[in-house]
Amino acid sequence: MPDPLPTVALKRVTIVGEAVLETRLVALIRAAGAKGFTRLACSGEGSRGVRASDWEGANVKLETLVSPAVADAILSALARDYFEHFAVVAYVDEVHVVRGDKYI
Amino acid sequence: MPDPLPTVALKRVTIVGEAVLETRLVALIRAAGAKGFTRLACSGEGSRGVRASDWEGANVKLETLVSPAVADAILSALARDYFEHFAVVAYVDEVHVVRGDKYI
Amino acid sequence: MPDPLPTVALKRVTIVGEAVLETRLVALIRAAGAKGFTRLACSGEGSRGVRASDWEGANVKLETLVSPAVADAILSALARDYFEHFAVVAYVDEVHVVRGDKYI
Amino acid sequence: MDALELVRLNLLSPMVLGFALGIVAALVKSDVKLPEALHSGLSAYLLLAIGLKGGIELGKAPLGELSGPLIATLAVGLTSPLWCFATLRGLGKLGVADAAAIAAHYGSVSVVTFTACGTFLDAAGVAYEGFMSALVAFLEVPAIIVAIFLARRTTAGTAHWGETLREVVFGKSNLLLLGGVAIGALSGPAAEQVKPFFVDPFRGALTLFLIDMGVLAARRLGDLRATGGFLVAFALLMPLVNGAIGALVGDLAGLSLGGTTVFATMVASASYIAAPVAVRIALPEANPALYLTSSLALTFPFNLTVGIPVYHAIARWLHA
Amino acid sequence: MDALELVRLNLLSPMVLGFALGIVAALVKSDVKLPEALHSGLSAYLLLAIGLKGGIELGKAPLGELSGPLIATLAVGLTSPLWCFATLRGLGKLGVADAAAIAAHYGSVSVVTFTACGTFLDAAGVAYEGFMSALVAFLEVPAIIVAIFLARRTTAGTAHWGETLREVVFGKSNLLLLGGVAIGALSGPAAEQVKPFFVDPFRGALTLFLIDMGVLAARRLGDLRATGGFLVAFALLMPLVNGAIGALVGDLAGLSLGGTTVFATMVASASYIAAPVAVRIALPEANPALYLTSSLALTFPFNLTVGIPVYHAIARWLHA
Amino acid sequence: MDALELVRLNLLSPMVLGFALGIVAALVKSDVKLPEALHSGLSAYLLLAIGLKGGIELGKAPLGELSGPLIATLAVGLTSPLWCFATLRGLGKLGVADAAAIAAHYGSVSVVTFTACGTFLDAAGVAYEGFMSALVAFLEVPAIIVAIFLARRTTAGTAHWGETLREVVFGKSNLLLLGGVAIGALSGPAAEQVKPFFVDPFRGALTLFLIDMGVLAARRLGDLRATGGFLVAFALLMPLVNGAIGALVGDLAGLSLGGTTVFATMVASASYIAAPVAVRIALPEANPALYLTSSLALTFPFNLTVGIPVYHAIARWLHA
Ligand SMILES: Nc1ncnc2c1ncn2[C@@H]1O[C@H](COP(=O)(O)O)[C@@H](O)[C@H]1O
Ligand SMILES: Nc1ncnc2c1ncn2[C@@H]1O[C@H](COP(=O)(O)O)[C@@H](O)[C@H]1O
Ligand SMILES: Nc1ncnc2c1ncn2[C@@H]1O[C@H](COP(=O)(O)O)[C@@H](O)[C@H]1O
Ligand code: NA
Ligand code: NA
Ligand code: NA
Repeated sequence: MPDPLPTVALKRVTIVGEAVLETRLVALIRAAGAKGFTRLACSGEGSRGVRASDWEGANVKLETLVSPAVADAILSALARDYFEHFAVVAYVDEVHVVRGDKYI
Repeated sequence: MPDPLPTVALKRVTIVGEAVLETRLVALIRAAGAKGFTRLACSGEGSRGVRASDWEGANVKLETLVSPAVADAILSALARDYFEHFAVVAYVDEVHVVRGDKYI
Repeated sequence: MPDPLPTVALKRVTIVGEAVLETRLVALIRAAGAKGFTRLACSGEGSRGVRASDWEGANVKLETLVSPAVADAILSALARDYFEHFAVVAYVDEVHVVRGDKYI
Repeated sequence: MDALELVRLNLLSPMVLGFALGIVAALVKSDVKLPEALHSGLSAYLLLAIGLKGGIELGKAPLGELSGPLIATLAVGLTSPLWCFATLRGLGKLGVADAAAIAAHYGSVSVVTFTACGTFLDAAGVAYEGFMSALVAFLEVPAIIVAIFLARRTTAGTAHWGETLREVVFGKSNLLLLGGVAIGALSGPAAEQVKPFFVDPFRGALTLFLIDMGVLAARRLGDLRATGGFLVAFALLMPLVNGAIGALVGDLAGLSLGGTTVFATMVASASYIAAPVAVRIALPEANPALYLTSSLALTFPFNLTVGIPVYHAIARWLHA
Repeated sequence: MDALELVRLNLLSPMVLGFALGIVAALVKSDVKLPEALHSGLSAYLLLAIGLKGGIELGKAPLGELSGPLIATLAVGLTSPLWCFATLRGLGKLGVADAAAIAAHYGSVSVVTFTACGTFLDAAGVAYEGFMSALVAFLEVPAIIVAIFLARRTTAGTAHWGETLREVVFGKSNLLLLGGVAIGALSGPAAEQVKPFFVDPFRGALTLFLIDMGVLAARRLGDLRATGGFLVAFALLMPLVNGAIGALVGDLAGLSLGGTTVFATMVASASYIAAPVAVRIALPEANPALYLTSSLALTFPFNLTVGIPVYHAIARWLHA
Repeated sequence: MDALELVRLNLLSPMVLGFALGIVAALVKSDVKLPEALHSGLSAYLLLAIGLKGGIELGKAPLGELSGPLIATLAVGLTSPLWCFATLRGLGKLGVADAAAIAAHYGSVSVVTFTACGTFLDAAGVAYEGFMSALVAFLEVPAIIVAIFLARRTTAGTAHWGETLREVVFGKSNLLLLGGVAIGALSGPAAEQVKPFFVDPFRGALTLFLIDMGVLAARRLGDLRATGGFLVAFALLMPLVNGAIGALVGDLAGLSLGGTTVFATMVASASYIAAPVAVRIALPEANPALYLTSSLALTFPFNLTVGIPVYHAIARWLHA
């Protein structure tokens, strides 16, 4: 078996929000300094349960691998612009990324 | 840079199961005390590899942010009702959720 | 409340890559010793941003629950065959799996 | 054809029956909802097809004939959100954001209701101006802009006007509608080539779409409790007021009996495709449960079943 | 037309060739599978269209003509799971759950096989009662209920009967089929409006769908090893038995030559849309590899290629 | 019909207008892109339909008539990547992998461009050999193989030849095209049954697809900077060279005026469905921005608007 590959511990920020916000959330992530992101279509239910339009595609899930500082910047921007009026969930965990230095 | 946002450590329970079970799994999660969930369409292969019906949409992935007690309740209910006969995978990890108190 | 279910700590390897690679990545995972995997359609942007073909379905996300040794084997094989020329992101974290011994 | 026969004709059309099937399916919790991708594709198809049909006729119509209806459309589009807003604020005591959001929906237009009206008239054998669907695009947009402006006037506006405008004008539904008009008008006789796709199967595709709309409408019914009595009354009476005004204006603008019916229906209908998206972004503090439930779960079925024959009756009375 | 010519006609129809294309594609590992959303949408379209055609004819048929075939349908639907179950238990030595699960599939009906039979008869120029597709809905449901009851009688039942019943009756496929029947029957001549969508392109859409079915069937072929020799024999012989019984009963019920052929095909066919979902939930201890492989990978292609002409031959012999 | 009229006819066809609509939509950042699943389903439909039409005609054509065009197709498919590769290496100074990748695209064929040409000729009232679409499949594959071979000859090959070959030949687009040909040729007169699905609505479906292609092409425009001046020139001039050669060879092979135009268009067009997938896997070190941008964002619109009428003019000149 080969030597284990070196990995870098990074923050993974996950945002689940209304699909109408997609373009804006992506812009927010980029502005906060993220180098990339992965986007998944999803749906869900929460305490609020209101959607702008059922046929705009329910929810979107964005995942981005970033440094701790960028993670904070993303969450702060989210809190400022979206948490009051929009159905947005955001959380952070840590993952070990191969070639992780590419993403910071 | 702004102060880091306060986050709450919560359990994220992930369930991957046959799509025919979707309504039932959602009901189970709700009954166990979860406040919300996110649903993703997916497919997969495992050791068993039997599906009720290929055109019922393969698998479904449910993710729910909950307290440790609710996480245990979900897993126990799953074990009781589904693990014997159905293709269901379930696991738990911890994530740091913004406005996390909303979900417990 | 029932006793918490015993869980097994396993590695979850996540690979996000170009959809044209799907069959090959699945074969790689299998060859490295994974017992199963879950596949999600996704899209994304990164530093590179080149896709073989927009209508081949953007990206694919593969998640597999494995032992640490198999996780290393997967990452090494990825690094050898795909990291140079393809848009592939891979990372590892730890999750607590119910009936986890099934997957190792 | 007498009035009752017309109502029967409308209620037992495949489209209305399809809508009913969707409602029934949702009520018995049967999952007949089309996959997201198909709903969205079908919606794009319908918008394009409606535009295309309008565009083909537009290409044939003398420009002079158009000016009257076009002015009427813009006039109604710019003013109807005002009287809706006033009613919602004055009688309904709703907050500014909610009132403006609802006014945007009722000032704008429901493309599917419009289409159902055309199908109704075809079945009843009543002719109408072919260019009407080109007018839909001109009624869809202004009301949304006016209503958002009404709210922003009074609330602390972080809204970027340019962006809002861009989003409404270049929104998916408007662009497909206008794009269809352009393709139809420019391609002239060559448009015949695409009729077996965009024209012949149109009503069947609409029937399928309406099954899905029925499911969505039924799902909203649960929110009726949150809506409150006033809004239920508003959602069922405002269309009649707007329809009567629309019939009057359409008649004055020189439209035929059929054209007047279509115009009245357009004015009476409430948007649930373009408006919700624009409003969600521009007026996030408005409660979607209010504007979606009233337009989709109440006004839409009301117009589909009762409204259209009523507006036709009004138009006939005006033309008599 | 002689027998060989009929077989040739069937094998070289675009639908059967489409199915073959799907199998070939899967065998050479070419990914021609339609996206999930399209498969499901196409399936909804086919069910609605079949129902609609049946409904239009139902609206025209005198009720008296219907009673015989309807009784025959219910009779077969209630009894055929019994003899299938007995065979599987007695000869095949299968467990209760597996035997009941398979009996549910063979007692129920394959909508696509039914449709392929109609297409075959059209091509052969043989008329059949237009209301047959309305009967499909009545054959689809009872068998599943009976079979599940057979299993629950003996196994420790945590099954909620009400829920199981609700799910089968209001299942997607049944609801769309019945919904189509209702729309067709109620809308009367107005149904003409939707024919360019639901009737004219139907066979082409079915061809596309069958390519997909071919892929799915071929993927199941790998499970044949798990199936065992008895089940392979069952999957190829039971349809012949059921088809012969169906032809006899259909003939007795007063159906025409074409109607008898269709009825025989219905009885001979095995469900792979409604039954698997219901059985998976109600009899989770049954092995899906057994019931899916036999119905989808064996019986379906068998009926599609060989079965239909054979049932037609039996019907002709009975009518001679 | 004079040349200008033909250009106008082409530019104002619903298909080209649809493509323009897609470009406009992308430029104003309106999200009219079809969902992934629909794009892929529509693409499968078009490939099948094209094959089917070709197959129906193939079934009627005497084999002797076919041999000339078939040999011509194979000859061009095997040699055109060579001269493209030489140009890209010699004049463009591109690396081996990039040059081979681009040569694979320009040697292969764009099914949509091919189809647009057929539509153009139909509108212009010019007949062409019906079996042409069967030839598309034979032009699509060889060029890709030859080009990959060119690269592998010189670079350290970890390529598995068998696998590459299998993937190109059994690739989705090739299999659907050939499958359609087979279904059309084998089912003979029974193919009539599926024409209301595969033939009549074809051009409308193509119009919808081209809106989507417009969006995709416009998105690639941003990559033009990376492409460099030489590749822009190549993408606009090479089609003219290839088109002229194609016209000459098609004429020599005994094709009619219309058939020569179609053949020239096939040779002039560049693949963006089959080739990118094969090349991405077999030549991963080639830069997708180069081959995708040139074939999709430059050559495709060029051929669609200017190229087709030009190739027709050349064909007319040769046939005069
Ligand atoms: N407890 C939770 N766990 C996972 N996802 C959630 C949870 N609550 C909300 N969500 C997701 O966030 C979206 C909006 O939630 P809400 O703002 O509560 O309506 C839902 O549609 C879900 O996709
Ligand atoms: N080791 C694994 N890692 C990730 N997902 C898995 C794994 N094993 C099974 N799954 C998922 O669980 C589903 C059912 O697995 P099984 O019960 O083993 O057939 C599969 O279709 C996969 O989506
Ligand atoms: N920082 C990131 N976080 C999450 N996903 C990423 C990130 N960077 C790249 N990706 C994903 O990896 C794919 C390829 O990235 P790249 O190789 O940088 O073009 C993208 O399309 C994304 O789906
Ligand atoms: Na209105
Ligand atoms: Na049966
Ligand atoms: Na070419």
